[in-house]
Amino acid sequence: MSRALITSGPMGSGLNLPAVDMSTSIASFETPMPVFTASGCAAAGKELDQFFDITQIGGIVTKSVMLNARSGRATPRMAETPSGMLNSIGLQGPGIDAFIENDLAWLRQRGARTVVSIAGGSVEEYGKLAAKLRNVEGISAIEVNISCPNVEDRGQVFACDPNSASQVIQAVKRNSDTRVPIIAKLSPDVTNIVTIAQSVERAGADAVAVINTTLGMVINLDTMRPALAGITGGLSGPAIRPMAVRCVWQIHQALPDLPILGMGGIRNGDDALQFIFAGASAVSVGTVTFNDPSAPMRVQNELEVALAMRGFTTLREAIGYAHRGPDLDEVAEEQE
Amino acid sequence: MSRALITSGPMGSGLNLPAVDMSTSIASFETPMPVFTASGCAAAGKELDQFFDITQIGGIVTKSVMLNARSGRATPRMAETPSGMLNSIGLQGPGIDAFIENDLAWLRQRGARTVVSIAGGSVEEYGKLAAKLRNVEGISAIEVNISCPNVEDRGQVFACDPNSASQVIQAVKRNSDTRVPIIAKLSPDVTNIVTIAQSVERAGADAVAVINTTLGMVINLDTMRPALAGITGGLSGPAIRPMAVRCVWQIHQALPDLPILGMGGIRNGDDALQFIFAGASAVSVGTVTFNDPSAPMRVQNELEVALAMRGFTTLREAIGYAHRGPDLDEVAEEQE
Amino acid sequence: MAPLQLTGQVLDVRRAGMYTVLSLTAPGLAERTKPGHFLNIGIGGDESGLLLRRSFAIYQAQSRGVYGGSVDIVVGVHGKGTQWLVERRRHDNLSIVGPLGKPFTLPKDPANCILVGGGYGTAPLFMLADQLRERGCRVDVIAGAATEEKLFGTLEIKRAASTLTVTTEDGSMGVQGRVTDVLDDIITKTSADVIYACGPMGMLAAVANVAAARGVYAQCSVEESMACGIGVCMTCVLPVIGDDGITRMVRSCVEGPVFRGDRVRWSEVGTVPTDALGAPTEGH
Amino acid sequence: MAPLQLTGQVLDVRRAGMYTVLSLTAPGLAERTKPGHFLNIGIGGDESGLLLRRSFAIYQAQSRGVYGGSVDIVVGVHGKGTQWLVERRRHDNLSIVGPLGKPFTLPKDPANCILVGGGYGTAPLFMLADQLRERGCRVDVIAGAATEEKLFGTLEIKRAASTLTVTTEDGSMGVQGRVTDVLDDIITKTSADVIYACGPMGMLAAVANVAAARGVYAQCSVEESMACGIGVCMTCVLPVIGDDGITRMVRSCVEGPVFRGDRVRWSEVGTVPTDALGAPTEGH
Ligand SMILES: Cc1cc2nc3c(=O)[nH]c(=O)nc-3n(C[C@H](O)[C@H](O)[C@H](O)COP(=O)(O)OP(=O)(O)OC[C@H]3O[C@@H](n4cnc5c(N)ncnc54)[C@H](O)[C@@H]3O)c2cc1C
Ligand SMILES: Cc1cc2nc3c(=O)[nH]c(=O)nc-3n(C[C@H](O)[C@H](O)[C@H](O)COP(=O)(O)OP(=O)(O)OC[C@H]3O[C@@H](n4cnc5c(N)ncnc54)[C@H](O)[C@@H]3O)c2cc1C
Ligand SMILES: Cc1cc2nc3c(=O)[nH]c(=O)nc-3n(C[C@H](O)[C@H](O)[C@H](O)COP(=O)(O)O)c2cc1C
Ligand SMILES: Cc1cc2nc3c(=O)[nH]c(=O)nc-3n(C[C@H](O)[C@H](O)[C@H](O)COP(=O)(O)O)c2cc1C
Ligand code: FES
Ligand code: FES
Repeated sequence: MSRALITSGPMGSGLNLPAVDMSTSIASFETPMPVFTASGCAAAGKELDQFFDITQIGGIVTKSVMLNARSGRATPRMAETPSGMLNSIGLQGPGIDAFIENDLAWLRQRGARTVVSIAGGSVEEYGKLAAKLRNVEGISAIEVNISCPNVEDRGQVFACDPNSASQVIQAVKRNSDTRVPIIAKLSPDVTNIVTIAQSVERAGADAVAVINTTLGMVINLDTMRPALAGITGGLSGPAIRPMAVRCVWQIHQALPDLPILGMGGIRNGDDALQFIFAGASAVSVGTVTFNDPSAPMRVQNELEVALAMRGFTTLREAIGYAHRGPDLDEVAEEQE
Repeated sequence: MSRALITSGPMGSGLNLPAVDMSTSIASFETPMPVFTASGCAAAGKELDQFFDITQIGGIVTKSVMLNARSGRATPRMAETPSGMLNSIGLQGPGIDAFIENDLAWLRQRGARTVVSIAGGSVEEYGKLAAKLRNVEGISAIEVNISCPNVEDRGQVFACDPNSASQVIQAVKRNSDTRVPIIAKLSPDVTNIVTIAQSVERAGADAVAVINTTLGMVINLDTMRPALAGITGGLSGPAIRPMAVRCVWQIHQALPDLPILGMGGIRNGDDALQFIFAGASAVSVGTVTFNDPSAPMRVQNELEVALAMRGFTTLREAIGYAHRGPDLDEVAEEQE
Repeated sequence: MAPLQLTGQVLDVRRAGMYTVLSLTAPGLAERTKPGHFLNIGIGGDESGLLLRRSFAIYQAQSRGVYGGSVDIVVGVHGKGTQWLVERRRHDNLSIVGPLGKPFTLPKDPANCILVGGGYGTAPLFMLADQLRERGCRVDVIAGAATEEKLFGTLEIKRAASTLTVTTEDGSMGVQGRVTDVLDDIITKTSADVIYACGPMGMLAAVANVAAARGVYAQCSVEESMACGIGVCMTCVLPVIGDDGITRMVRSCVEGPVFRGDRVRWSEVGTVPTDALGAPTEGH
Repeated sequence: MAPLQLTGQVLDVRRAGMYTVLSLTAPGLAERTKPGHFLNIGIGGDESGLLLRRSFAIYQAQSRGVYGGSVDIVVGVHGKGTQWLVERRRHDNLSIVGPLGKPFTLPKDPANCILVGGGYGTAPLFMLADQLRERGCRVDVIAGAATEEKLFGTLEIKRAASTLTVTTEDGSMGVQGRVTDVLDDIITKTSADVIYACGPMGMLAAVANVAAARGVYAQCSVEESMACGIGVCMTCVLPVIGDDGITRMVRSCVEGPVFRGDRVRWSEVGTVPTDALGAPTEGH
């Protein structure tokens, strides 16, 4: 790689920096831009389109949709926590048919790249969902949410067991268009996330999305009971970023050819760059969107400046850069 | 429980509140006060004694000590993260003999209740450590750190495998004074923490300490490599509090008779009360001590006020209170 | 019109009883504001551990003036975020998103309106009262709270109202009791056509019940915990009956906060009614 | 004497080139301060996402005066915490812990002393220079930085020094080069007995080397990342040779930040030397 290191300082404000080729790919899905929304943090894109042009970012990852309409859980569904939040939405949504008819149609017409996230209560449901999407136009990739800790049936966290995880991926693969890459979304709540990544890769996943929320809980000190109606909820936001970067690093280390969509607490371009350096090919911005509705666009712009300041001319060169061997000058130093 | 609910407000400032009996126990260890330091966040008490009287809190949990002196890891050993930090100390310490001779002797002479934390690289080492402590005076309990993700040998995270975890506890039990309770300190980095709690209980643990740090990582954007010399580190502080409360809740739910020493991001009395309501019998204050060197004392005082304001006259009544069945008025409401 | 995201400057901070009124520059926002809109404010800057914005009803909106547009909000200290907010000083910057939500619907023809505010819930009723009177409506106001100090703006709102009735639960001001203790009478006296209400959930439920019993059309502005305020997170839902008669868990930030009183299933707020669309079925 | 934990008020904020000098009330702290002590400041209040305190050398300490004791620190903006700090205004409160660390050791008898400061590393040298002169020592100062703007206090420190030599790497002020380019000469000219140094690790290593080569006793104040600053966390260690000749990983916050130049294993800072006490053995 040839790079002229532009150090930060007075000119580090983004002025006069060369443009960076931000294109990247998640398996066969080629995208000109690397920053996506995160499932469940952008609905189906329409609301965010009021704050920035959603066709200018990598794309919209839609809220995980199930086969049938779902009311979700009772409220309270959220609690704020230090540098993060808990949620327990319970996958509220219109069901796949209404989703295709309304949300997906709108996204297609709007010209936004779309990653459809699906969630099921059984291997069969995942298969059916994939089949429903089979001949639908305008889907860049399918993200398979096998890790949501919020589903009503607590036994069913597919992402926590290598076998169930791979069964789901197989069912989705079998039933979906081979040209549409399948991204398995993993949970950090496992003893060894690499094992899960390996098993979904073997089952046919073309990429992984890392990480979903981690299970947490808050006690409401007025009611002296759990703050969420769902008792536990998913922890997200900057609080979990170090955990997410670690998961991306571990998976990229073990499976350097498996594309990773990285996420977890990304707040700015520097945060996004950590994920890229750790091995992510693209990133999603989730919870921070609640703080800043234009966050995905802003993060993408900041990421470009951050790359340019470090002399990168393409995003692709930066993917996994933190895993490189010792730099030449470091080697020289050691030999002294 | 008879309690007169004193609501917060002008008099919620701690004025005119009745004193609360703060005594509690961790298995056979009876303590008049429920707030402890956390291992690795208080050295062996001497430095904090400059900021508050360490005999006034529950006690000091000392930095995990190994059989031999250990240099720990190279620096950088820490990175700040949103509402938390990563550390990768690598269990630097003087070794058990020097620890007993100097640190423990000082603590005994100072009159502080002391929980000795031990860590080993093998089951055998744990056994030897327990044996070394066998006839030493002034030990209120032994905390067995089976969950530190920072040990040099990465394969050896005992806490992540029910078998290794119980082997360690058995070795410690076999070699230690039966009057000194054994607290197994668990890692949250497992698929199911209840399984681990069950296995250490079966192996003879008298209590569990929940939670140790969770594995995280930060990339330094100047060097474009991991920020810590140890690559990954343990994430601690308020960021992980919801995860910690969830672990305490799950274990207390499954094993209501197993005493829990709760910790993870406790910053104030309200935070401590969350742990107590979730099922902890006592709590440790760790990382926040770096922000506020008198935090353990302050948290204990605030916890007493928080209990009194809610009408509790003893801490013991509050342990696990969030698990109670519906209140009478709620039942009435539902029947309407 | 789409909400704006902007940085506003604190123009003025003044105490009003228990509350703090903040005036903020907000170019473009005032022009878009209708009575019942709210805005979202970021707490504590980029390194704050408090990630979520806090929501406040827009109390006043001045689209002209030296500052090229400003808005006022009324803040009651509840927890850490509102505490931080009332500590702001003149010239501090605040991150603002708004106007948000569906505002109150105004009657096309002159009508007799009762405005009911609980606590700081009177805040959005000022602009509403003004606009109703501009349309030739009669406006009667009821302001209620637990105690006198928790009332907001009772002196000022008098000007825009034909009558003002104050209720406090402890009798420290006005009639001792709740707003619903006087509502029935005032409906009769004023031959009310519409009731507008803003305040705690319990009050809204009670008002909606009285309105229903009397056959008066009611609009209630609810307050649910919101993570995003812009419709993307699904945390702020409550069970609402649609035009088709089907109950859905509906986002109060974009489909509310103002709802028709007879459409919200008040007694089931906080639950998912078993007949709601997509409600968990037995054995699931 | 034990460090204090207290809330100080910002008395004054003034720019000094690239740096910001903060004066803080700190009753009791000034009296305890010796040259080389540092203090720790909390960033952003109870809800801040920045949990760790930031460390600053004590630049001035006034034990008397209208405010019953105050201290000054010199802040260079490095990241988020220092940025927040320089945005403070008069009357803001700050949480302070100090004085911390082992200060410089002063010679018992009058001696010829060279004080070397890199960048804001001159800050703790002001008090040191004053106290050395009170003891009849000769004080010569070398202040170095990459460029003129990164120097601190060169005008003021002249007063306390027999000579001041400035070096900048870009030649924008004084001699072009590094402090060690002039040190050797000044040792000769002043027949120096002791060198005191504070600045970046690389500079300290170079100064310690020159001092060792010339047989001059050196004390260096190091700057390591610190989580606690009070000796309880073990994050701030570096390899230091003890009186017994054994190298240990030593806490720079309580056993430093001032170390004897010949005791720190400068080239191995950031590593654990294989002969350090308890260093990992082969195959472990
Ligand atoms: C549409 C709408 C309009 C509002 N208008 C006003 C107003 O005009 N004046 C006023 O003083 N308050 C108003 N509130 C309530 C105000 O938003 C809360 O008091 C505030 O969010 C509490 O934040 P906190 O940090 O002080 O409390 P905390 O309890 O520390 O907040 C923790 C979290 O819970 C949320 N939360 C807590 N209480 C409420 C609540 N009552 N409503 C919504 N979210 C809550 C917070 O937003 C935050 O995310 C309004 C709320 C909504 C939804
Ligand atoms: C004993 C001592 C004395 C110091 N004296 C001064 C002084 O007089 N004036 C001055 O401007 N600075 C001084 N520093 C450095 C100052 O502490 C750092 O610049 C500051 O901590 C950086 O914080 P930040 O939030 O701006 O940077 P960030 O990079 O955002 O900080 C992230 C974390 O790394 C730590 N960190 C980063 N850089 C340093 C560093 N150089 N040294 C220690 N910790 C660091 C921070 O404390 C924080 O925990 C001193 C440091 C030490 C240890
Ligand atoms: C309110 C909320 C709802 C979410 N819903 C989903 C979901 O439906 N499907 C999914 O795969 N992830 C869901 N997530 C997880 C996010 O997509 C993301 O993986 C996680 O929050 C970490 O990223 P963040 O910290 O940037 O939010 C949700 C997160 C939040 C906060
Ligand atoms: C710097 C540091 C060192 C630690 N060292 C140890 C240790 O030696 N043994 C141990 O069991 N836990 C250790 N811990 C974990 C804490 O005891 C505690 O379990 C964890 O940090 C969560 O609590 P907290 O968020 O209050 O810090 C350490 C934590 C930190 C931050
Ligand atoms: S608050 Fe997010 S959808 Fe309403
Ligand atoms: S900074 Fe914690 S021991 Fe030195």
